[in-house]
Amino acid sequence: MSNLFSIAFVMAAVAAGAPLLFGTLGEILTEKSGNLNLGVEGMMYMGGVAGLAGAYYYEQMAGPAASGVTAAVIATVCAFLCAAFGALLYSVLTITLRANQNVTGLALTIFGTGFGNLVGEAMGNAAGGFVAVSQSTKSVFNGGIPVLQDLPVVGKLLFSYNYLVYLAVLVAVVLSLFLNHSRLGLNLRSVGENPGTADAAGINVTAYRYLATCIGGGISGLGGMYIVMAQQQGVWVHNCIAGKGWIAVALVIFATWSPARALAGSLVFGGLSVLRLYMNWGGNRLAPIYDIVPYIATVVVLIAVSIRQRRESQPPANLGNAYFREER
Amino acid sequence: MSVHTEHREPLIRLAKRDDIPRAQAWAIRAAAILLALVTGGLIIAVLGHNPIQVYASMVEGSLGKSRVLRETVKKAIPLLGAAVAIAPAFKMKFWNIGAEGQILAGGIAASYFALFWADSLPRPVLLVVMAVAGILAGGVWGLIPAVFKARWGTNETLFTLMLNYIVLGFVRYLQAGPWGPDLNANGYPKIPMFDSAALLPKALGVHIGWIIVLAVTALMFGYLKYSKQGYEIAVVGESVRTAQYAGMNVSHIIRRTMFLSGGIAGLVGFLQVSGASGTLTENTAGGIGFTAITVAWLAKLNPFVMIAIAALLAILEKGADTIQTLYTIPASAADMLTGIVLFFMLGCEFFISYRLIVRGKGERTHE
Amino acid sequence: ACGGGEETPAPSGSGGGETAGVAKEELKVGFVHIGDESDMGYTYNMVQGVKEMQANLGLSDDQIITKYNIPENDACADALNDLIDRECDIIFATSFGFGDYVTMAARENPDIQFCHATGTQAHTEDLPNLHNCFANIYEGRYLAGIAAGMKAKEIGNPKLGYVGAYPYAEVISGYTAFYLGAKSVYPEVTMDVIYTNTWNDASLESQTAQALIDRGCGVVSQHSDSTGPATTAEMNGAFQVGYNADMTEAAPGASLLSTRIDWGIYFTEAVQAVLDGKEIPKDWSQGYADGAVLLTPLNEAIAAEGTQEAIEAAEAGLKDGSLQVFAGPLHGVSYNPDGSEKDVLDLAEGEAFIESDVAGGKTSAPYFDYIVDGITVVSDQ
Amino acid sequence: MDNQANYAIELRELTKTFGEVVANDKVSLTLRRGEILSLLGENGSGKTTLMNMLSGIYFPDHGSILVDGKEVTIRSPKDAHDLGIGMIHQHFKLVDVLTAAENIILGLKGGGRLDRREVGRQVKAISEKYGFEIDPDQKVYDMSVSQKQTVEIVKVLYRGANILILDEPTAVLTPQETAKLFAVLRNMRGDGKSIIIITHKLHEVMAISDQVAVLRKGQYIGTVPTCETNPQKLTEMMVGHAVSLNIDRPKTEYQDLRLEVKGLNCRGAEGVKALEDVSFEARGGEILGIAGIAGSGQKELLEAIAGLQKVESGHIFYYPPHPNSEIAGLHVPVDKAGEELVGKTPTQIQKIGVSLAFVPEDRLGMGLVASMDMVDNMMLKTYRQGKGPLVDRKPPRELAMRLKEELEIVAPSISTPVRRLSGGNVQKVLVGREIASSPTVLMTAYPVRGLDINSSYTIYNLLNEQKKRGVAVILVGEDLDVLLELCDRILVLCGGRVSGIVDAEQTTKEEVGLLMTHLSGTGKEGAAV
Ligand SMILES: Nc1ncnc2c1ncn2[C@@H]1O[C@H](COP(=O)(O)OP(=O)(O)OP(=O)(O)O)[C@@H](O)[C@H]1O
Ligand SMILES: Nc1ncnc2c1ncn2[C@@H]1O[C@H](COP(=O)(O)OP(=O)(O)OP(=O)(O)O)[C@@H](O)[C@H]1O
Ligand SMILES: [Mg+2]
Ligand SMILES: [Mg+2]
Repeated sequence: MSNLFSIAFVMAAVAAGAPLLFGTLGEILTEKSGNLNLGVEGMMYMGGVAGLAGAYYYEQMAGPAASGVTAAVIATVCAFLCAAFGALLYSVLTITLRANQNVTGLALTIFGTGFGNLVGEAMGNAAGGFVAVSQSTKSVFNGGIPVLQDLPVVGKLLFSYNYLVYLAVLVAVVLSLFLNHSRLGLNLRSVGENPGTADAAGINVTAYRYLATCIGGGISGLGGMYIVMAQQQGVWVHNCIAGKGWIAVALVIFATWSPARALAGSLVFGGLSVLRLYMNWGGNRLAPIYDIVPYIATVVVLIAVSIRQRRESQPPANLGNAYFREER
Repeated sequence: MSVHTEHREPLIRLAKRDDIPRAQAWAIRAAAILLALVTGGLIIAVLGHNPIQVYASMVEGSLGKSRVLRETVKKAIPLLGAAVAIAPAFKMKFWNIGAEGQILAGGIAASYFALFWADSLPRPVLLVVMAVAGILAGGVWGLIPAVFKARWGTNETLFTLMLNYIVLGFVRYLQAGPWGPDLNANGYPKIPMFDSAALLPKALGVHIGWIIVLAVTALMFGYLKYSKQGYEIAVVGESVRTAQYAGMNVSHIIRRTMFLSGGIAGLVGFLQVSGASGTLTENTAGGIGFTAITVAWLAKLNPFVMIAIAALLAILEKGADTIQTLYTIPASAADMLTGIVLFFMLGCEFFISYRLIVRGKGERTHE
Repeated sequence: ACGGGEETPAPSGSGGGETAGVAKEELKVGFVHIGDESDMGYTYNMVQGVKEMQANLGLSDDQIITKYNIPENDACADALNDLIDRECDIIFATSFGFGDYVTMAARENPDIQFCHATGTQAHTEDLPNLHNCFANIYEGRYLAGIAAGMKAKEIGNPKLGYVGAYPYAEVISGYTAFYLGAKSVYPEVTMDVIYTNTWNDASLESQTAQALIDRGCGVVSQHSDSTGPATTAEMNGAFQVGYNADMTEAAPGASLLSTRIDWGIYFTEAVQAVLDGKEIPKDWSQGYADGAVLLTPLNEAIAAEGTQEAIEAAEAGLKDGSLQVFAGPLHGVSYNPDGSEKDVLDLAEGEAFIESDVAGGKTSAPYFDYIVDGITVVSDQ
Repeated sequence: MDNQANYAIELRELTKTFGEVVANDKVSLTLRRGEILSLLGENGSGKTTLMNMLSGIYFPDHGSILVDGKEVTIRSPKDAHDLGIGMIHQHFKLVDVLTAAENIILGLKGGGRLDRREVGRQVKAISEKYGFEIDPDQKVYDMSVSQKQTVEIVKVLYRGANILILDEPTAVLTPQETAKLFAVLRNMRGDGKSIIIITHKLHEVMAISDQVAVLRKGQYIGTVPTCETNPQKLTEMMVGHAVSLNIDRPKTEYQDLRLEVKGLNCRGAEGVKALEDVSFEARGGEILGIAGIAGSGQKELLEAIAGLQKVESGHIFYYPPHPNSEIAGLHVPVDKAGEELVGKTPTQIQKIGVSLAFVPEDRLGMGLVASMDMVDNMMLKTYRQGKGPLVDRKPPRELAMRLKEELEIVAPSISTPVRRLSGGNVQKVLVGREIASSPTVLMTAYPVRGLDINSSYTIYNLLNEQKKRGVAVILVGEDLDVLLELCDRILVLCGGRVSGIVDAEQTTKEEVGLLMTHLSGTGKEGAAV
């Protein structure tokens, strides 16, 4: 029994951690370029609602011929593009128009939250109730890897998740390789560390920042789509992101800007967020205290990192600053 | 090796403007707000309403009557207070995005006295104790990241952000547990209303928080501009090394300033619980700490300009309530509208600081 | 007719007593909601009731003024003031936390009727124009519990799960009724309850449902609005009973049925009373027999055989009064928030706890807050 | 066209303005292949701006650039790279958290994968060719200034640059390091590369360059072959009129003991021993020079005296000025002769009259607040004066106006942010302020770093005036010629220890140079304990 519980707990932790992982990976990519985009929450809303809209309207158009896999692909692409559009707004304001990054990020969160809820609600109204996707689409966001998931123990533990979980892991691995073992990644890091230097080295700072921020935003948006399509199974629920974007921002710090550590960190944060549902310590009275554990953990890491002063685990040196070549 | 002769120069170049006439700067800002309203108007039109009518209702609903005006003022009070609280920290380049949490911390401390000491203290004493408790608690909540920043350079943006959620969780804990249901019938998670002795008196129909906040605003203006401490804050903000060289105790200044910043936010928390809602709720801060950052920033940290910006955002918010009621435009549309207005206001500052030079049309000041 | 304090005739809809009423064309009705329709739950259900009332009485759209998304703080007072300013004759406020502000407004505006759902202050404050209302949703829960019990029996899993919001009487009363309904058709059932400690967090509701299913629950229900538990159940091959909205569209493979309050009945009655210059009951509480509590259509495709019949039998009992939801033998304990025991309930066979009879039959809001045998509040073990 | 092809670079009437400032006014200039050209000019004369247009940092308003006889458009640093132009900026353009090799290949194409080993090999090859010492895997944050500069140069060479631009590369180097750099530059010239070097040190100009081009106030004055000119002539070209290049060493009446440092020990950042058993005296009415290779403890010594640096052990005694001297009784009187400064706060020390005009590498980073105007900068150390919580801006305003006039500070007004002033004027503001505090001890470090010759002399004169008033002047310098001419005595630091105190009139450059490295074998290690 306890064994079953622990497998179930790990699975719940993975499921809770996956949307955070997308949010975090996107934000890591963004921050590596020197942009501190606090609009993750907003972009997750945009990604979530666009993913649902993509799948739903595809099904409406295709009718009974609609394929779940196609719907999932369309949802993924739509979520990515819409959230990337949010990031593009942020980029235009902060990179081209040099607006303050903190403030712009907050504005993006306000905007994205409004956008997500408005569109989600409008879709529901148009459908006369819930927007719900077909069973075949749901099963894509629900199913694990055929055959492998039926293996004893490891099957459930490793192979029973939906494709987005594996996509998130893949993004983490690719991002890690990109940042640490590719020339483009090196260039990107230098843009975030010291844009003046990158510029003088012939790197197009603006292009890198735009691309990293928009792609990062798109990746974050997939986290929103995960919540809508996998967690809520294709139903728009008002205010469904409910602060996950902010936890993702916290997780970036917890992972000290490393995609590999973000992988582990999302599992920890995911686990913490469902912990009290599985291990009943301290009674319901302490539930709100459980909920703040991830934030406390983040603070602890933040302090530890600053005390240890390891150069490699510091935030990108130019995080939060606009760059203008002729400025001095 | 390629030779670049295709283009004489980039299509658009930028040049920094030194000084732009004030009137022109305000004209740009006005144009930006207008554009934001036009963009928002498109959304309103898509939702099937007449934008002009909707905007008129927003103004009407936020300023049109003395009662709504009072309510708008009530919304502006914490916004202005929190923006003023943030100002010294931002001036010091200490990116305190934790006003939200500091407001709540102040609210909690003030509530403690309102809930448990209302019987045993005379009203004026009670209110003063609540205010002081709010200031101290907010100050301490602001002091924590400052201590770490001063000692180890711990990133304060992220630290203060995290502290917001920690204190919010604590409010939930209080409301569902120790301060909540046992004082309240039925177990509903809500902290009871304060005794009337713990409520702030009103002046001109609005709780006297507005007077307090205006006074704090004026004091903050003077503090930043004319006081020795204000000067120290500016120097530390510019260069820590310079401050050290000038013999300033930088760690102390960072701590002192954040205590002040958090303390004012805590005072706002007190005003919220004692003046506005008469109790502590999860919504006591309700995003005010975040919105105040926009207020402070758009005002370029000038406390007096913050009055105008806070008023504008309060009008927007109150107006949004009104149109929800009148046209059943959902709250989410109002959020979008606010986002758009902020986008345009943030973006327009660029055109105040820089001018664009289109290829072949280079302005030449010296020939 | 109690509480008619004011004897002086008032021009329109004055508190208590019979008056001249209000001309239909001049009537204005105000609502203060904690959310908006998009929650697809509590407020959505309320708005359905508003529409029903509007249709029943033939009111035009601009006679109904609604404040959405009002938090439980001074914003509520502002919202009420706005409705008062717009000359509403009757104002409904729909969340418990609005109580203090409603009472204040009622005191200051004796000419306007205030109706507060789930509240408890009407009988403590004794203002002629302050009214409380709530339907006996526990009856609906009981019937829904029957559907759950039948399904549990069919799949041979006696363990039920319940996603609770807070340890609040309305919630406890609801899940106990649900449990008792299930037990009435499948005596072996037990039930695990996990609280989310929030009214609306879709992810947490899904995760809580998942945790319950991981604990072995085969049928789950909820005191929360989102479809999260429904879709989670569907994902896991489990089953679900919903609240406030028909969720079969969202999770056709799991959602058996939902129960909801038909607010249209009360809204119509109260507004009609204002039109007629009649008195609004101080504490309005109606149940299944009155049609104030409804079940959404049973999802025949997945429901256990005989479910409809079992529900109908119980319905008949509720209607003719032969069936009581909280009937003995029943043993339970209620707790203070600090975990200490507050009270013990020990009903013998033939005894019953009548929800709306507590406090001298004056209260509409649920009071039942005992954790009865067979129910486990997981986090408080 | 053919004859022009001799030129690696030809600039025609380049003009660049920043707002009101015409940084370059129709500058035309040529650089031959395989030659080293020195670019000379006063501060703010537009040298950096001109070079920045070549390297793609700025875009010209007017004019054209020809590379190898062909007209080109340089819109970005990348364009410049593609044309074989590499610039080593005054402020290093390196990413701290990356290694040398990573910095070198930054922004280059060459496969998606980052093959660190292959890059390391190529870097080694270049280093060997020109005689650099470089560890490709060392992180930049672990490097000394000259190592960083080496990385910059290798970076440019790795990119195949044929034309190198170095903006004040020697400002932060020791004489030894400078000599090494020049050897490398000569190697490169031998390899056919063309080089432009900016430096304010005329002896370096004479030593390294083939030609010297001079700018004055944004305008091109002319180019002369180095062999046909001398420092005096160059200075006149720069300034526009004759200048005396002799430094006074006035004799003073009183030479009383002012500071006595005894057995001072300090640890610098990262706990490394920075000062070891340092003892010396400083007298009123003299200029005590402090020489030493960079990082020998100069900074820590001055900061220890000013109360900014924690002292491990030892004493610093302060003696008030001679009662007959001009500056007697100006400051808070000390209780007893021999007041201990160790343990006092910087503010207390300032009150006694010990003033530190520290002019670090980054001039605006410590002594002044860049975004504030002259008025607010004047009160940096005195703002605490006066009762009450408010600052009194009247005295600083008056002081700012006085200084602007007396020191001929070129600034639109005293309310212009000092960031907008040119380097020389910034320096005048800083030193002027310190002098205005009527110090009894005036400490300055590198006061003329990056200053043109004219501004430098203004500063020297200011120091001499203080000396004549009876102030004890302590001057940390890097230019030995200047120290020898200006100072009365020179204290030489080596690895945190005093390796000698010599009479400036009696000693030679060689002797001081030897003392500077005297302990380098044993002393360095001792200091690192
Ligand atoms: N980015 C800029 N913005 C505004 N003005 C500038 C900028 N860069 C240079 N200037 C102006 O151009 C003039 C020339 O500056 P530049 O840095 O080229 O001088 P310089 O010859 O390199 O001086 P120094 O010898 O001190 O290095 C300055 O007086 C300054 O006013
Ligand atoms: N942001 C700015 N706006 C306008 N002018 C500026 C700005 N920054 C610098 N300048 C101008 O740049 C000129 C030179 O500045 P800079 O700091 O390069 O001095 P410098 O003489 O080059 O010093 P150094 O010799 O140390 O290089 C100043 O005259 C100033 O007017
Ligand atoms: Mg220069
Ligand atoms: Mg310069």
